[in-house]
Amino acid sequence: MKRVPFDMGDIDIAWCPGCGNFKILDALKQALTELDLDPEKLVIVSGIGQAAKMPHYVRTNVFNGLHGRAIPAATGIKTANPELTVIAEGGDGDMYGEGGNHFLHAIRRNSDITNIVHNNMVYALTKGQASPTSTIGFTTPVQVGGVTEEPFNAIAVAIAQDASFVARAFSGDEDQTKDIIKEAIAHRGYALVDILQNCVSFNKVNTYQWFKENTYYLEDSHDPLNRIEAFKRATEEGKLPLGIFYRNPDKPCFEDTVPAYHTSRTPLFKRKVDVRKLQVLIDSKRSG
Amino acid sequence: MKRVPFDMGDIDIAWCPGCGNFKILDALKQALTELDLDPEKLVIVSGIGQAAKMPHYVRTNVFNGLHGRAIPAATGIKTANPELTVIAEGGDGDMYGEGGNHFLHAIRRNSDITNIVHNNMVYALTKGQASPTSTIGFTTPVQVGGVTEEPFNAIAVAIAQDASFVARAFSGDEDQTKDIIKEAIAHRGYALVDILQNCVSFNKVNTYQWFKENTYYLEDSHDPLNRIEAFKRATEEGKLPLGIFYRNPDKPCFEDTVPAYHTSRTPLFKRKVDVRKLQVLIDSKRSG
Amino acid sequence: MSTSSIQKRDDISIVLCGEAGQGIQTVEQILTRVLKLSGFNIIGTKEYMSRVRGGSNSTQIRVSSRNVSSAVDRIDILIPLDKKALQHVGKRISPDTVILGEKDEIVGENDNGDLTVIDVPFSQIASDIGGRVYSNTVATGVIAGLFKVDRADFLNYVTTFFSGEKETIIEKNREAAKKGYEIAQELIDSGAVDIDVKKDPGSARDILINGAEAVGIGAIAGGCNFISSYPMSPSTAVLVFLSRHAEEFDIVAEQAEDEISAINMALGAWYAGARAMVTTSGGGFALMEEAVGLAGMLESPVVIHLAQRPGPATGLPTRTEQGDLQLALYSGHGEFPRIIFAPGKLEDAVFLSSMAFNLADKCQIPVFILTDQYFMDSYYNMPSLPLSDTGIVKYVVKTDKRYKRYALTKNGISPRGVPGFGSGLVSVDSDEHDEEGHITEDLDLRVKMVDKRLAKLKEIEKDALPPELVGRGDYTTLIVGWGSTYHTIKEALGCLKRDDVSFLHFKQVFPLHRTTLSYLKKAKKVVAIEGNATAQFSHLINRQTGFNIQDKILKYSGLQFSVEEVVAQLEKLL
Amino acid sequence: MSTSSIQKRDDISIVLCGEAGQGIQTVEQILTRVLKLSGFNIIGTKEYMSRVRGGSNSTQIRVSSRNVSSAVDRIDILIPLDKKALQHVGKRISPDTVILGEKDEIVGENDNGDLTVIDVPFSQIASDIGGRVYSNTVATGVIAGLFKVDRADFLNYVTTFFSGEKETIIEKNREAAKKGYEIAQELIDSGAVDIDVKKDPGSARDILINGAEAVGIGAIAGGCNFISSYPMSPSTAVLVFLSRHAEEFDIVAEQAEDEISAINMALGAWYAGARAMVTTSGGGFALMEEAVGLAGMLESPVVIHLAQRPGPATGLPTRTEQGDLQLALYSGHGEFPRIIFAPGKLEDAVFLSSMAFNLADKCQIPVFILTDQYFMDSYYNMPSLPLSDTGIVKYVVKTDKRYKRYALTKNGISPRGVPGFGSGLVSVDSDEHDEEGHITEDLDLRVKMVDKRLAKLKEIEKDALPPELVGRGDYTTLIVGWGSTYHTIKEALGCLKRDDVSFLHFKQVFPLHRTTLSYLKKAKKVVAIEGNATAQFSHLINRQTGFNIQDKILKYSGLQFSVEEVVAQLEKLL
Ligand SMILES: Cc1ncc(C[n+]2csc(CCOP(=O)(O)OP(=O)(O)O)c2C)c(N)n1
Ligand SMILES: Cc1ncc(C[n+]2csc(CCOP(=O)(O)OP(=O)(O)O)c2C)c(N)n1
Ligand code: SF4
Ligand code: SF4
Ligand SMILES: [Mg+2]
Ligand SMILES: [Mg+2]
Repeated sequence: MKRVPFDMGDIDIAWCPGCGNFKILDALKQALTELDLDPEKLVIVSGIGQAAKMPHYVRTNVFNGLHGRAIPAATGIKTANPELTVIAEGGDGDMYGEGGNHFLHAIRRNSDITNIVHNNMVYALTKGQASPTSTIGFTTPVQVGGVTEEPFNAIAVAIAQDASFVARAFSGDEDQTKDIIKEAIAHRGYALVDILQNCVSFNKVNTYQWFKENTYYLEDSHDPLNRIEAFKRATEEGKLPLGIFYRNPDKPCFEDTVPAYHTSRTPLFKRKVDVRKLQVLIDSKRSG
Repeated sequence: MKRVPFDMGDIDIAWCPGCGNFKILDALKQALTELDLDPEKLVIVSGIGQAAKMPHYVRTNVFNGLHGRAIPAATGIKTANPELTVIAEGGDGDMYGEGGNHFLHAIRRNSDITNIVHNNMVYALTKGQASPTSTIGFTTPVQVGGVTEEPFNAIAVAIAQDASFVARAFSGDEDQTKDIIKEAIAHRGYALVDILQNCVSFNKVNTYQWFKENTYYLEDSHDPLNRIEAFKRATEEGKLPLGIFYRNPDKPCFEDTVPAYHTSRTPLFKRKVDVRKLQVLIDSKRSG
Repeated sequence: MSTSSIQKRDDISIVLCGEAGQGIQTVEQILTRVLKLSGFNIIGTKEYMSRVRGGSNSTQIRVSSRNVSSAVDRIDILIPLDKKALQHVGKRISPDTVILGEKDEIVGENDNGDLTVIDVPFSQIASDIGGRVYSNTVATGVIAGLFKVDRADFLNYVTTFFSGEKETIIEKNREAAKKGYEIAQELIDSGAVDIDVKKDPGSARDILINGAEAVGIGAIAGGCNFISSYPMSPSTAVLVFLSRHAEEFDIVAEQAEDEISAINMALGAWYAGARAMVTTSGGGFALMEEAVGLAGMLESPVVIHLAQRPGPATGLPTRTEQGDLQLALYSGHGEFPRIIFAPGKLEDAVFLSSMAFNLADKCQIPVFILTDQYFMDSYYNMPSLPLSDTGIVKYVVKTDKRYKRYALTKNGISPRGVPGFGSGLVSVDSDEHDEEGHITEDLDLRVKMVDKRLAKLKEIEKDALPPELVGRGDYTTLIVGWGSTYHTIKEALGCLKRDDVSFLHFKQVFPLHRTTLSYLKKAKKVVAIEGNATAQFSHLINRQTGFNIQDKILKYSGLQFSVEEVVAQLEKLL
Repeated sequence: MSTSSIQKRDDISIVLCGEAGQGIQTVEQILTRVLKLSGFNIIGTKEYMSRVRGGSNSTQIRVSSRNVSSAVDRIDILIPLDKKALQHVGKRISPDTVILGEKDEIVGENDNGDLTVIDVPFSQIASDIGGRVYSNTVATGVIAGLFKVDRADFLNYVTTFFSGEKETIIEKNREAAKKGYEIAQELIDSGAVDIDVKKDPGSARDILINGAEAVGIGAIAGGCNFISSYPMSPSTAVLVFLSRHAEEFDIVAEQAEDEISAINMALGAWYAGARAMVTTSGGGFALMEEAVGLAGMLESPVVIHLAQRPGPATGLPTRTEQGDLQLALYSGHGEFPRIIFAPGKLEDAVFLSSMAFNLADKCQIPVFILTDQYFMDSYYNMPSLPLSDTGIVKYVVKTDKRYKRYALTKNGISPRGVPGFGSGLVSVDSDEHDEEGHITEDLDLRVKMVDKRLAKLKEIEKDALPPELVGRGDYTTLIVGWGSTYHTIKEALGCLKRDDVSFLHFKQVFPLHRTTLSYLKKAKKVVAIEGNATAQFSHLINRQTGFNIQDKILKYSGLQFSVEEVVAQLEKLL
């Protein structure tokens, strides 16, 4: 029998039958298992949305915070304890809408967190408004005349910012999704995994079938170290490429730049204030 | 004598002598004059920062709002009255730090506003902390060990998002800056003008001289319609190119997509509620 | 099995309960409309979980000959759509409750014989017609039949309702509806159920709207032509309503990238002469607070619809609470005036939402409309809307060359110009500023500007709406309530049947009307009823009047008070 | 010209006034240090405009033999560094004020002969040495000389101060310093000025810190090892302080992209076991409010330093006010407990900042430290810091397999585990949740969780710090103040010389200590003194105790109260 240390057993999952989120959940649990991670040493951080319910369905540590704010919370966690594996997970609205500024700056900061975005091209939990990734013409009760803005291209923006790991997956392909997630977690530094995901209830345009027909994998020959090439692939018209677009192995990882970790990786909570030093600091205010 | 309708006369300007902002102010006033704009039909919107004091020094309508929030306010203004020319102006911290999310989404929305960013690579008004565009190694009272993160490349991100007009200028070259501003204002849709600006008080690294030595103009042969080429130029190592990187003339302008302006451009404040229609709407609630 | 209770009633509470995605809403929409069209008074309310499928949700439809508009615990007819339903509403089922459903499938193990069940094989019938999806329409038919809705009218409505669908689907739904209707007739004929709620001839022509529509209609009536918002339950319905009618009414309706953008857009829009609003809920509103302060400083009008839900943080996103009063009252840093409305009746919401725009424009301040999930989702029929009381008064002036945005005036209100209207320039500034709207560090002027902004509070107090007294003027006990609890408390008061108890309802909660204290002082005992845990309105009353309300009935489970609950709690206290 | 007033004084108020960028800070830093080192008590305060160059700023240094620590209007010695200076502090100049400056250049047209000017040609002297930049050092020398600071000590300090500069620059500064010192000796010798403030032998060894350092040191003493913030005056100084000492004390100091990120990072850090704080000001704090609610729901500790400045919106960014008390008190939507400290003394700030971390950790709530620009920028000498009263108490538990983050307990506090410490899993949730920290829609559990969170308020009330009574216990008039006005009111009280008036200062403003009401009731008359326009603390007192303070002295110009001002206002009222 397969070892499933991250399984929650028989719980009530609030997603709709047929939702792509189930496959992402399976892929994630499988990835975590294959990476042989310890549930006690993993934290899944999320915002609010259907995707953001994810951590409640994985047997591990959970930080389910505010809509759009998973990334800063994850950064705080990772920086306070670099021994933890930290995943920031949520929906397209969560990460690219409400949380857009954190997305931009997380790429620059390059903290060692894995950013998994369930991209169903819609705000599902709030019942079907357009998200930043909704396609042009997509109609909703708010976008009654259809979306007119070009969808947010997270892959291209991440490459433009020289992100250290940029990938796209499709929930329908559990196996490859799992592999990509594994690579992302294994990567040191900020890793974006944008996962195309079908929402059976609110996105009748970008369905499972649509994704099947409108995606393909980058060729093996694609060189993820070539930024311009990666950008070309990210912005090409037509079908959406899947796979690892770009890697920048040279970017310093945020935690490594933090003075507190220059000589030791001990988590902050295990450290003590050096009262002697504090006294020295205070005494320096006597003379200077 | 040159006509200077936008001049405020003899006012106290809170900038430091030698600051690049003065040249941007002159370039802007000159651009507005040459475009023959009417001060009464122009609004300059800003956030908070040294750069954001700008509108107070131009004789026109002013909306000096919150740090980071010039873009949404400008969008609201332009959408409420498309007859106005609207400029959203501020610093690098204002627009790319606090206001990063609005920057991202303004590009998508493509409202007809000109976004002028005084990029001095530092938070000047708050006395010299790093900004998103500060260069690696830049030390400040907060970044005591020097900045470790790669500077935010607004030009590349804008191109990645297929912005409709993307340019970079240098305050030191008043004339070209003026021309670029003119083109940006004349452009229909969102136009980014990132202006490199020396801060004599808090940026002793990226000085006037440094900018002089580390910038050059894109060749005349540069084709601003070629997105990949523009991206290459935006991300090339070494000196910073100046000029118009990219244009996308095909992007629909936000105001044109708003149903209220499909048949008329009349500003909202001149319109009346159709009470008859409202009665029809209410009566529809009797039967349905 | 007894049906006596139902037979005697002149109002019947029907509860539909099932999973999200099971189509309760379809049943509800058809039923409420056809019942109203055939002359019944209708009150609909709902409670639901934060999920798209599964879980347990319920909708209550009260069908009444009386003018009541609140939710009751009592269930007269229960239509359980799944097995969890009986558990979900379990506490509310009494022997008098008639359960219409599939005995084996749904009621099953829950029944210890103490339930009054009428076995209707919905699924079987539906399957025979063409699929289980039709079982809801069968149920709809049963209820329509039990209430003796005209058969042809009913079937016509079903046809219209499904008119967007394929021909065969319409046909099958008609069949299902017919079948249900027939079952009802059998039940009536056999004497199993007999309903005799009197019809109110006027109802058929009445308007049927919910809280979200009431706010939206009021906004249009108040001249709203700009809404920028970010989706958030339960406030989104107002954005949806105005988006749907955007083209018709020249409204710019924009979904912003976040709440901060939404309100800053709205301030920009007001600056340029539009009448803008935002709609949001607690967490989203918290993000808007800096800009509320900006409105205070710019002296910009802005209308904020804040639909409350239980906090803190994400809390219970689809539930109800009156927990954001203080948040609104003290929102934004620094000191500046504001107005807070909290409609109790749907009619209030129309009137107040429209007033909000006029007052925001007149006093150049933020005006809040505080509702909650219960209010947003409640609907009932009413003969007309108070549009005649409303009307758009615009305060924008045409500027001249010497125009000064912040001219110091006696009442603190400076004439408001907009750019492009007149020959003047309009400068607004979030820094402390001079009369022209430019940054100043003149600290004497600072004091004048603070005084000017705060002076407007006096102006606003003059316009404050009085509370509404329900009951006799010579009370000894006074119940105090605000916002969405209006109908519930009013009905509870009726049930109490005590002449010495009256009810004072506040639809404007800040600033309070000057008569407030005298109402309170007249009573020997004052009881506050609030949908929160810390009695926020009681604190506000204390702050404004010095009157300390001792007795409080508070609820913060996420559900609205029921009439029975209020009666019981009051009986304990009085 | 008379110098009698100065001669009699045992404390001298020196005011330096000039443009931003003119080097006032250099003069101030050297002077305060050397004066302290030679045994004087030093109190420094400042007011400045929001610009980097130009404008008019002033710094006051009081040199005293007494233990006073507040700003006065009175100016004994004025050093105007530019022409605008005399205008800027004009109202504060009296015939007793000795103006040290260039008669022609600076005093010039401002003088109608009623000014006491000692002409010192600073610029000329400086130019002779090598450039006008040295004129500040000349001025420094004059003051050092007037106060008879040991010449060698003074010159040594100057050398140390400029030690980062080139050799010639150090030399020229020494020269300028010497020159100034000589001028002072001439003035003394000629009898033009004679200062005889007694030295306090202890002062030389005293600590000299400002408000920002006090908060920072307290934070380190409280175990703070994480700060994430976004720059905003006047709160940035705390971020700067902790950044400077980050390496030394293993502190993660991160400048976030915005305030929302800053506080969410801090909450993440606490979750993972760090002790995190944010430092911000009104507008930035407004953006953090949603996350304050998140702290409430997660039951996460968090320490928030909120340095107040005048609002609304951008207001006066470099000025002072006590206007954000209500903002902090009601911040975040939904209902949950919090603690608010407002230090009056610098020593308080050290103690309270360190306590804040322990209490946040113990009660799992947000703890606020409310200061303001005046407090941040004030400094004075003191023998020691109350570190012995502090000490780090950590409340994190090691988890086991059955660990439940939100275990229901009697006092509402559930043992707090952190991920990776023990064998349990730690789940925190912004939705309403069950004991394990998973989303729930169980509404009975909701009620229990609300009660649990609010129960902590009782626990917190037990720990509340009592207010400090200054003066006799048998007062008939009681002055009430909070936060940064402590020293000013205390000194004013001393000036009043009335045994029947005492002063009650609150350094914890929420929740209030249980003795509060009894203090208030004992007085015949209570006067609140607050640095805001709407008497926010008086409202809070009313809310918590039912006591209504009638008399209020309010200031909201952007400047701190001066001692004289408080005396005058009190004399009017009493
Ligand atoms: C501050 C704030 N604004 C709005 C919301 C309401 N809200 C909850 S989830 C959501 C969007 C969900 O979309 P997405 O992130 O794409 O997740 P999905 O449900 O599609 O998986 C919104 C707007 C909220 N909870 N908090
Ligand atoms: C919400 C908020 N946070 C922080 C600040 C403080 N603040 C004012 S200007 C500024 C940054 C200025 O940098 P930039 O935008 O680059 O403008 P510059 O002064 O360099 O021209 C900051 C952080 C503020 N006013 N409001
Ligand atoms: S609404 Fe869409 S995203 Fe949400 S659970 Fe259902 S199918 Fe999945
Ligand atoms: S601080 Fe820098 S940006 Fe600001 S006015 Fe001075 S030189 Fe210009
Ligand atoms: Mg989504
Ligand atoms: Mg800058």
